[in-house]
Amino acid sequence: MNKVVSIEKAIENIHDGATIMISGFGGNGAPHTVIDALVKKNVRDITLICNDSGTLDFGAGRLFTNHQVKKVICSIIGPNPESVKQHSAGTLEVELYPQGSLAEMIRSGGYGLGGVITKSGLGTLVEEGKQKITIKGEEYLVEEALKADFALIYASVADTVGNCTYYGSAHAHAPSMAAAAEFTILEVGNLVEVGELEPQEIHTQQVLVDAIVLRGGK
Amino acid sequence: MNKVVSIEKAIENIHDGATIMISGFGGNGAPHTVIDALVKKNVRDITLICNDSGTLDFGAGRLFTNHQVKKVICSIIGPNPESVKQHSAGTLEVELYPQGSLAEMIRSGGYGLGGVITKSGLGTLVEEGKQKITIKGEEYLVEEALKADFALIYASVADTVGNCTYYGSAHAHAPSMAAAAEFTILEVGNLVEVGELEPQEIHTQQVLVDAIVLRGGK
Amino acid sequence: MEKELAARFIAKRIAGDLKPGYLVNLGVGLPTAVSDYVTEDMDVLMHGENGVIGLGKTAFDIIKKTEGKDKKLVVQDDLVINAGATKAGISKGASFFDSATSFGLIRGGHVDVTVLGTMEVDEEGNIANYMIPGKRVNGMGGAMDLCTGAKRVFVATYHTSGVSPKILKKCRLPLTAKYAVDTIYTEMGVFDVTDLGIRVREYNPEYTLDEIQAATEAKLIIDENVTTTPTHYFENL
Amino acid sequence: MEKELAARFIAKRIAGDLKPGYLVNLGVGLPTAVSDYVTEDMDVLMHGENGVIGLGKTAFDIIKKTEGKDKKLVVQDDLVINAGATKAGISKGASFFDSATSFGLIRGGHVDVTVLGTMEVDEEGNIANYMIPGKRVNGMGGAMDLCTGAKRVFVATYHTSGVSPKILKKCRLPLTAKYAVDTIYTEMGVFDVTDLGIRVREYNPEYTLDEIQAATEAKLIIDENVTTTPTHYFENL
Repeated sequence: MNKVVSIEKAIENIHDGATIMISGFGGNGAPHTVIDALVKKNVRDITLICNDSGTLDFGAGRLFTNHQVKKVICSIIGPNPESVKQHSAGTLEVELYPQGSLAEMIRSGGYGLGGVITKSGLGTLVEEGKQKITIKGEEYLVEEALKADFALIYASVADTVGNCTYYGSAHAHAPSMAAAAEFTILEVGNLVEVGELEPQEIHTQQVLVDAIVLRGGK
Repeated sequence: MNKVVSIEKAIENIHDGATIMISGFGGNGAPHTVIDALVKKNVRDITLICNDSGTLDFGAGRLFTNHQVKKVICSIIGPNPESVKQHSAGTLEVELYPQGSLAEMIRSGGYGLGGVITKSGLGTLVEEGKQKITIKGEEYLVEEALKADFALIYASVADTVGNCTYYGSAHAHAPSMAAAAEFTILEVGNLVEVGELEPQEIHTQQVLVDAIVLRGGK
Repeated sequence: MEKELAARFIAKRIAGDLKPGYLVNLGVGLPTAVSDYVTEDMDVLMHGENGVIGLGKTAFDIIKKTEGKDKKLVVQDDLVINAGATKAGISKGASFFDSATSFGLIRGGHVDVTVLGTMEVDEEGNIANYMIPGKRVNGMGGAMDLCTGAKRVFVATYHTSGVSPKILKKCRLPLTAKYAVDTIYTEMGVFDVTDLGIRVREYNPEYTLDEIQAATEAKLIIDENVTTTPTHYFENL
Repeated sequence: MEKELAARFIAKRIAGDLKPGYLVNLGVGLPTAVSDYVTEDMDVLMHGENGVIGLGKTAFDIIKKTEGKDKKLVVQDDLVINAGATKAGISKGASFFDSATSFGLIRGGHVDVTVLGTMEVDEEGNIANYMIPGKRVNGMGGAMDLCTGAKRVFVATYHTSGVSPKILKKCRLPLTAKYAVDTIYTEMGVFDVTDLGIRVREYNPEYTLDEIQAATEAKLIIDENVTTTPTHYFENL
């Protein structure tokens, strides 16, 4: 099933108020073409789940600059002054998690687990209001699974059905996000034919991808 | 750090009573050379963690035939009549888990998580005596993380520091086991030089591997 | 219906309900035969819980296939097997992954259909297919995860054990999963588990609805939408 | 000690405690400089929590490197960055992986050393390095996982804020982690967090032990094993 579509077609169902996961780390490895289109479409009131709020003009950060984000769930907002400012002004809700917990919370959402049993955040503000559990005499914090309506991810290379391979720092949360969303849009640098990727070099399986767009929107 | 050693050296610290994880699925993708050596060394009273008890003469199953296993933690014992017989006779303790829970329990042990929050096994005998947890109004079972003294895994290709790539059905629980054990022995089909594997095709990272032996023991 | 023919009929009938793009996991035994009726143009993908998407029907020489590109991966005994540990081939676009990922796909609802055999199934959709107390212990393997996680659970089974019904009011054997089964396929017909009980969707006209109810412990819901199984499912078995 | 020199001295001193085979994660800021003193023959691997083992010191053209073998992977802007989002190189034997794996390695105790900067650290090994209430919010990033999961937590910090001590009896800022820190490296010396409190392992002879205690809120344990920092750590900074 060839899933390559135009960027307009890919994002046509992304609606105001949607919960959206966007891949990338400090903007690196983010689906820049899809983000461009999201800015242009001006989808509002987004609940954004991402590693960090990027920077002003790179990665998911651009959605803050354009005031499209209502709430962000991530581990760092510092490097994007716009997200910090909106948070201080009370117009942006921010939920911060330890990055490793965030990674597992997204994976849990995608992989049918209810949450994460971790020590990260124990004895800190992070544990406030959360369940704890004792296993073999040791205390752990329970962090709940995250899911989304849409995942927007990027991979260096993919075939036309959505099998893909990440490269360098573009990997990050992308495979877990692809699993955790109802509808996953994969932006790809180089598109290849089915069969060109060897079975053991595929990082995210075709069944997790719903639409494919080309970087640059060609 | 070149980790390639003789099979004798690799297993020299495996002692009676050790908890050992062995990779493979129905014996396929198991570290047959290391198992050979373990049978020859006749290590006793092993607590074995594996996908299944293999068959009489293939994979981890051979350790049952040689009466080396005190307890097995796995998801299937049916295809190995010796493990079934020893269990019936009361000489082999058996702890069975849903295969997906087992996979996450091993991964949790390796990745510093206390356990797994899953629905698999709810409402069945599997839930007996275990903790449950409610998240967003839904009930889940808590399965505890598994760790081991040794992991014996197999990969098709590895470099001399232990970066490796699995192929076909040999993947299974191997990457999680490598992380969950104090000491991991990697049996490899084809050994290559460091740098021959591309960074994005490495499935298990060198830091998880302590010793490397060649298939066939050459 | 003669037993072997029944098995083939059930398999073919299930294959008819697989839609393009579906990721399908087939249990061992009766369900495995479903793949005989899955053709390439159906665009259905087979999942092996041991870490494969795109299991092929026939075993082709996977080793030979990779010799060209990735010589270093050619190891004599590295094979692709299915969940029944039998040598298997792969289709174009196949991928390999580890068990944690494989069961993540299962629990996460990314497997569209799992087809499982059973000893018992009941009107609440409970299923018991992994153990008989006091008998030889086997282990549940991936069945509990599949029943809990797959989007649709199809049961492929002979309608009775030969001695007694398998479709019960309430399972008596230890359960594999609760409220799991969506549809039951037998040689007598197709039965959907609904909130009100088990509804006959269609039946094999070799049997009367009375005969089918008599072979079933659960009370069947038979309404005006019931049809007979289309004749093409009885052909070329 | 002048501030910039102090930073280089601290970095060099920490590098001296890294053993062959160690997997090391360097935080942003002061800790990053440690890599300047890690030479290839030390056989130390650098971990980037964004999914890299084998981060290199200098940015070489990773794209060019892969052009030979895997043309299809050459995408103009696919880079390797470090956790500070700066372009980085990789060393031989490097591997890439996703965040779930990366933090699995961290929480699972597979990272031998994490080097972190801090605002406060106390005699119980508590550390506070991610937020000041009422000030600009940043986020904890990977610091909590690193403090909780890494085998050894090394703190690299100036001994005082310039105004007040950073090594306290009890942290006053919100904690990043409890009971986490193993050793504190400052321009004044090396301080191990023990069950009895903070023990001076060695000190910079530019300062007296009295001066060091005066700059420290926590009561320091000074025993007969205390030494001065070897002179080679002050050379070639």
